[in-house]
Amino acid sequence: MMKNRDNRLTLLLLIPVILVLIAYVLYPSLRTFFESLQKDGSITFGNYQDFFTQASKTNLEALWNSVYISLLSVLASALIGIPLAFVFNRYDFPGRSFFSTAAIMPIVLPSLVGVMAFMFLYGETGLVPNAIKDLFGLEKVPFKIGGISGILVVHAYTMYVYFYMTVSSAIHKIDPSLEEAAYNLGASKSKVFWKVTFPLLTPAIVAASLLVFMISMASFSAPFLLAGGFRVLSLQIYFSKINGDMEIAATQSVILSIVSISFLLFMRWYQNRKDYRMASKGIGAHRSEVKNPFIKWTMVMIGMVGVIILLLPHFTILLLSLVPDGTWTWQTYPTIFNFENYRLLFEDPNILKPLKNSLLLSVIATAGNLVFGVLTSYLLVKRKFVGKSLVDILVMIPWALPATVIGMNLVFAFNEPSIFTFGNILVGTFWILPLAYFIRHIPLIVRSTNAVLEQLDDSIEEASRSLGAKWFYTFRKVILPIIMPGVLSGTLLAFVESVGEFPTSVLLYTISNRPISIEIMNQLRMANMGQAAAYGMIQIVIIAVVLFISNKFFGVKAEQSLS
Amino acid sequence: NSESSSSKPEEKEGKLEEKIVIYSPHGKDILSKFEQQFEQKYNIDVEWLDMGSQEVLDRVRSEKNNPQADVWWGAPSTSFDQAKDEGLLKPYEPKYAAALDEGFHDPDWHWSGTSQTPEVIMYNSKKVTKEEAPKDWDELLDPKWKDKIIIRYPLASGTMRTIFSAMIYRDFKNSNEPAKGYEWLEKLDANTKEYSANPEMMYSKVAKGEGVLSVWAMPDVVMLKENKNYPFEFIIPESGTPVLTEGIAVVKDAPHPKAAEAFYEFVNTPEAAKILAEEFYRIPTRNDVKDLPKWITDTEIKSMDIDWQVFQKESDKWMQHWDENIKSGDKEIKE
Amino acid sequence: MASIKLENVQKAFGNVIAVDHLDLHIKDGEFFTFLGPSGCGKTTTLRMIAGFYYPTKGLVRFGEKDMTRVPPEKRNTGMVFQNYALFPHMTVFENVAFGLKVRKIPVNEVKTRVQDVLHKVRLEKYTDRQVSQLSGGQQQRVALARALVIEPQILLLDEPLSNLDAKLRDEMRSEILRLQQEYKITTIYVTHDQAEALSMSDRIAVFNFGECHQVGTPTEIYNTPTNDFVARFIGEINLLSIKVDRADEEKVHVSLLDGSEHFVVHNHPFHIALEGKKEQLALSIRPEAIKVLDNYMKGPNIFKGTIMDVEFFGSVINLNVKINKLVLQVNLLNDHRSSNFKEGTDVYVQLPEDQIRIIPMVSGDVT
Amino acid sequence: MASIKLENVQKAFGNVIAVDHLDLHIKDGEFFTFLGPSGCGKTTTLRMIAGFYYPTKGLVRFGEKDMTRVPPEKRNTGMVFQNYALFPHMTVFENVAFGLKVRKIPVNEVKTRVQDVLHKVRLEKYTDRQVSQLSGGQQQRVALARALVIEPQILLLDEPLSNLDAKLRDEMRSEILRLQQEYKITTIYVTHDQAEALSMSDRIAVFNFGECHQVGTPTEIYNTPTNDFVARFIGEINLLSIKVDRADEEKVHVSLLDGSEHFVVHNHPFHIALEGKKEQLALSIRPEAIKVLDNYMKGPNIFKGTIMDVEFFGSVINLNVKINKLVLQVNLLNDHRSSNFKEGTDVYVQLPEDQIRIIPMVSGDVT
Ligand SMILES: Nc1ncnc2c1ncn2[C@@H]1O[C@H](COP(=O)(O)OP(=O)(O)OP(=O)(O)O)[C@@H](O)[C@H]1O
Ligand SMILES: Nc1ncnc2c1ncn2[C@@H]1O[C@H](COP(=O)(O)OP(=O)(O)OP(=O)(O)O)[C@@H](O)[C@H]1O
Ligand SMILES: [Mg+2]
Ligand SMILES: [Mg+2]
Repeated sequence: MMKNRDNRLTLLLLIPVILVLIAYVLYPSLRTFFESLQKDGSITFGNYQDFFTQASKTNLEALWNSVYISLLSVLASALIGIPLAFVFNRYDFPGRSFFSTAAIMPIVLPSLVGVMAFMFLYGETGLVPNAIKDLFGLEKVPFKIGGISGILVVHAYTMYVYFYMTVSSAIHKIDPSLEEAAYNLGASKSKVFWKVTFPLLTPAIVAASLLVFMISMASFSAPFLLAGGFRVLSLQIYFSKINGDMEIAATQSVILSIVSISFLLFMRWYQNRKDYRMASKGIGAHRSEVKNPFIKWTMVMIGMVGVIILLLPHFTILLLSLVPDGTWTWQTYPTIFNFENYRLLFEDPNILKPLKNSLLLSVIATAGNLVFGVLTSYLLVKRKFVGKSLVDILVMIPWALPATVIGMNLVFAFNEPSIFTFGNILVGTFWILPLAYFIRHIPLIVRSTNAVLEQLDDSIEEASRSLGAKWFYTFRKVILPIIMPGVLSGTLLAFVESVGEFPTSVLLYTISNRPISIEIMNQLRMANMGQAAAYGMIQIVIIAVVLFISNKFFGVKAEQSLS
Repeated sequence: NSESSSSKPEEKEGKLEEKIVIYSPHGKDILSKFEQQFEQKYNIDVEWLDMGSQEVLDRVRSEKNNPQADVWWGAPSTSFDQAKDEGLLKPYEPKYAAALDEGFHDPDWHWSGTSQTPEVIMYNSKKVTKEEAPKDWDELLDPKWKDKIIIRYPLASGTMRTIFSAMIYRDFKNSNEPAKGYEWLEKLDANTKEYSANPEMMYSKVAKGEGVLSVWAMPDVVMLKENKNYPFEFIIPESGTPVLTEGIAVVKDAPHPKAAEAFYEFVNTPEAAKILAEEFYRIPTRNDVKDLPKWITDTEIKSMDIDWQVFQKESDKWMQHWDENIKSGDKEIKE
Repeated sequence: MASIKLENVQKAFGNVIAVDHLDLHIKDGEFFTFLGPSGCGKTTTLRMIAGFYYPTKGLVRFGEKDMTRVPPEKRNTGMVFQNYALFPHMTVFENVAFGLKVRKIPVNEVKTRVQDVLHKVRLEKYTDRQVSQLSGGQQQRVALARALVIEPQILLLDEPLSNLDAKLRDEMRSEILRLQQEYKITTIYVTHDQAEALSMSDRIAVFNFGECHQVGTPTEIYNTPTNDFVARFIGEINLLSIKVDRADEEKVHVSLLDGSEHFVVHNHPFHIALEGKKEQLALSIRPEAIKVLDNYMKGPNIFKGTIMDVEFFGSVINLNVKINKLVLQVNLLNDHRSSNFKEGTDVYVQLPEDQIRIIPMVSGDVT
Repeated sequence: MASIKLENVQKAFGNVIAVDHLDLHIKDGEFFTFLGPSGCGKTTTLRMIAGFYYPTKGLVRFGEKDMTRVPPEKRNTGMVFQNYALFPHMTVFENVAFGLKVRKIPVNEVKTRVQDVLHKVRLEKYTDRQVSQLSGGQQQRVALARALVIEPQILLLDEPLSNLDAKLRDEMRSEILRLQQEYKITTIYVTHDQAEALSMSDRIAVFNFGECHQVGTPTEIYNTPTNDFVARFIGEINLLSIKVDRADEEKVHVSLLDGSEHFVVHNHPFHIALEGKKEQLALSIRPEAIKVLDNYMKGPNIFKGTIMDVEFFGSVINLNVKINKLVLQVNLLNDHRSSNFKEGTDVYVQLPEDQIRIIPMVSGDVT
């Protein structure tokens, strides 16, 4: 029931959101769709028919593989991310804040170098299997990753962070008296977790599942490097494109998006069956002091071991960066370590340019994301309007489409003047990259903000407004500070992802804005693994510094709103 | 800047622009070197973007309405042919036209060759002796190499596409039927342990002995061996090998056409070709380059006779067939 | 300006109708109370006045101005929410200061005004606490302070004192009243405490199932309820289903439905409420109006009975007296006589003619 | 087994001491009430018994068993939280059924028991609602039902009826009592409503500032408070600062501090509470114990005064009578006599000797 003024406010807020979505999401995506309808110069659904009736069934096989790998990735990421979020947010122990920051580190792994680090670690000739082999005098390496298991390991490793972060911020928002009530009714720890805490985290888990499912569907680097001949849809798209079959690539992209969006709709339906707003009377945030020391310390141990495993790839990159190129080719273990790679890098007077570019681009894009994402999320969660589902879908499209497709869309849409760019050609200019990052990461902030907003009791906003605060003031002073932890976690993710973004960057970067990931790629292409790793290290350090600073900031905020 | 460039005495064809943009997959080392030398000579600001050749094509295509690049330096001739067909290139006949053999340039001069890349069989010299190593393509099918061959995933690689297509083409040129070639590839697939997603993985795996054989482009193998200490050696197949021509082209509607032409000329002077050969292991296309390094003069390359037009027309179809019907998907899944 | 009119207001949630056919006129500066059982629509009505719900039908006016669709922040109302709705990320001070800061009051004044109101709600010591570190009653007082400090034109209080003890409630009550009278704030008060309602209000509206049964001053409501629901809801009452035997100018003679026990009532509108043609009638009398006689006396409405049980309520004791088949509740002061009343004792009770009221029965079989 | 002992318990939050020096022994099957002003530590104590807080010092025992560090789910207590703590993602039914499902009760029995208890709290119609769609009072009843349905050994009720109207509160009260007696559940009840506390409890503990001032049966607490804080907190009371003039075997003679107005009190522990050597003493008398005489009579403790104001509280009226410099509060039943009492009327009041109690003053300057 929304009429007049409130209606108008909703509309007012909705207009910019819709405009942005239409201009930068819908319009470019439609181009892909039209592309998919082209066949032999006429407009038909023939490509779709081919997709499903193709004799060799490769597309169907790829589709099926993508779906089940994505589902498994969601599962695996959840299994790592949720427990870690619990350990680090519910238990206090020495070094907790360090470990909880370290747990975000997988996200800072530069995508290509990261996957290669995995190969160096766990591949057939990798450090870990060989170390075990040599240590125990085995005949053959005990295990290695590759194929599906490899993809899954890498996905779980890089994507659990979505669970970790969204769940972390949602845990803080749960009124502890709800869990107390459950304990009081005689529920065991696991009952309380499964029947109360976990369901209350549904918005967060749904958000994370969506994000992970969609990136897995669209994931490129991991299947590309690890799968060899194993077919997944995102690779099919890439190869179709390489082969010059743009219409087929478009068709495959559309189908991939449809699958992802169906998942979105399913999750939305699932979540909307229940209500997750804490409607307790008063603020019941007494921290429960119930702690079992035994459980606590086992959890802590698991957490610490987990973090060490999580950081191994980073150490591998560090290791690679310290090994001069050409001294670790056929040897099982490297023998020479020095700073040669760094020296070579820093001899280049332009070394800092890509770093600066990346940071600048990410700041611009993330700032845009923050404003747009929070606004959109607020509309989606707290306002009623017609066509909400549509907005929700539009928001998720940039995540449902593979990054390269997004890049292509942008190229198609903006290599000619259009009203959305005020008559400018964007392709080939500086602004195309921030725009691309912005579009790519819309879903990230919207989703993570949704998760916390979903839990916010409406009467808080009402109280503020009845005290005379205008909507905007209320939003700034009341809603925003309360949901800030969730928003920040999304923002951080978006920022970090932007700094390392590769697939769209490679299509769109120009001389004036060449980002760091391109630089890494170029080093790799020249077989300068060491220098690529050194560059990767620089990227990791920069992101880590940003994370550290904001985690401090984030931690302080969180303390204030909770204790 | 404009005064200084006009003051250059050797400029006869009028004023050059003060800047030039180059798209090239040649890598930082080569590009920096030529940037430096070119800037010194012409006092023109050189900017380059270093990216894979497929990406250059994509990008030139996407910038069609608003070209950013002047020169596209480095890509197999097939890519240039494709770009030419899409109307992305501007014809330019260089002054050294006479020094190029027939096959080393586009008939309409949309591109011209700067170096030649023979494809070779490469092996791990720590694990395989020169005697053991296969001497020709067909020896790769020997069952003794089962699970010893690592191949760069062909769909995304110009080099690999060329090799695979050449294998089909061997029979196709007579029979006009790819069936025999497919059969050959099927047998190769049976011996292949893994398809690597990128060259780096392939290098690393062959070097560490996960596999011991591969097929690849000669200059890269030489470069790895000489500069990066990889335990690689190569063999040029006795029956002949496809030799790719790497070229250079001027982008259509380039913003700095004059400078582009200057650069075009500059990187294929005999001096430049010599530097490329000596420092970067590239075999020149010009027939008037003197004092080439020993490894070039010593190697005898038997070039396979290929009609690149047919190649370009058919290879997409062949590769698709390979992808959908020959490549065994379960191979890599097994642990 | 701050009179409030609700005109034929209805509010439905899906197919649940929370409020229906509501016509109310709350005068400027009035202290008006909503009274009614849990779930009868009090909060919903309040929220429509505050602007958080839009009525499904009908109009809300402040003065003559139609406010039905004006957003909450333009209504200048202060509200205490039933669930407090404190801002969890702010301290006590910041919570209370919020409304003042919105109004761009200078910092110094904010400070003194907040200190002032916190002193009034006895929270001066808790100024810098996070609200999550307060007890339930303390939180409720923060909510109250936050609404009072802005001295709004209209004050909407949804059970603002429910979690406070009697002493503090008294103090808060006087504070609210003082403020209300000093600034002539139109106040709507929701409470479930009748004593509170009766002692504070200028007028009271009694709700049930989303409908308003009676509006009137406390004495009107207490002494002349329009029907058995209101009578039962406010205070204790003895209700006996009766039929009218005969009526003359001065008296009405009634008896129980089975014809036993005769009663005489003054024939005066004050004692006979017959709205419309109601089938069922009841004789009503408050327990404290029934007299327990020390000795037997002759007269109308005097009956002999036996004490069934005695309940002790501090200053008052409560007897259940059985008269044949009837049981009457009788309240007495806990004074020197009270020790005489034990279970099983025989007593004489009198139902004074001028304390009885005949009213229609509207609720079915309320216990 | 379900007796509860708190032994010298203290609970500090940082440097805030919420509960201190607490020794309580709650007997098996007892209905025990915590009474005290807002913020005095009632909820904190309850939470220590439920196991949500560990005492900073001291022990909690159930029977003889030390439960101080036993986790809450092992304590078999049922608790109604002051803030309800309903599970937002469950319907009313699911909320109530939660405790039963945890106990692995068969589905059919769960169903009947939940229906049953929902009927008792009058929510049978709301079984499938989401809790966010309930009114405040309805939510509170869900919380109550959820705690009752598991029939725990120990029931902890933190202001479980604060948002209900008087009628419903009465019903819920009897329901709680019935259950408590039927299953001999040890019950601890926190309330701010003294009438409730007095009528329901076996024993009451009165708290202030984290300390327990008195433990006793309702009549003990009401009639023989140990100090002025308890006296003031429970019910209304007139307190006059006095000094003792002289005492003989039968009577004690006291007068106001300035020597004016003399009073005579029975010399009996029931009337004289002198714990320790307290400097300041007060004469206390309940307003309802003061008699307003129809005619002048001679006798001790009879004074002439003027009615200053009259307040109307439903069944009771409240007079403030000025006697020279003193003001006494007097409560009377609202009966036929009440119309005689108007502002300004002169009356004679008697403070019966056997209704006066002399107690020490412990609170500073409570209003
Ligand atoms: N987490 C906390 N940190 C600091 N102080 C606290 C905390 N919880 C409670 N207190 C303080 O401890 C005291 C006792 O609180 P408690 O909740 O037990 O009061 P209560 O008797 O239940 O009051 P009410 O009737 O208002 O609910 C209060 O003064 C309160 O401010
Ligand atoms: N969002 C909602 N959806 C559906 N029904 C609702 C909703 N909010 C309230 N109701 C129903 O409307 C009726 C009136 O609710 P309201 O909150 O106004 O009651 P109330 O008079 O304030 O009761 P209480 O004294 O218990 O707070 C109740 O029966 C309640 O269940
Ligand atoms: Mg309500
Ligand atoms: Mg409390």
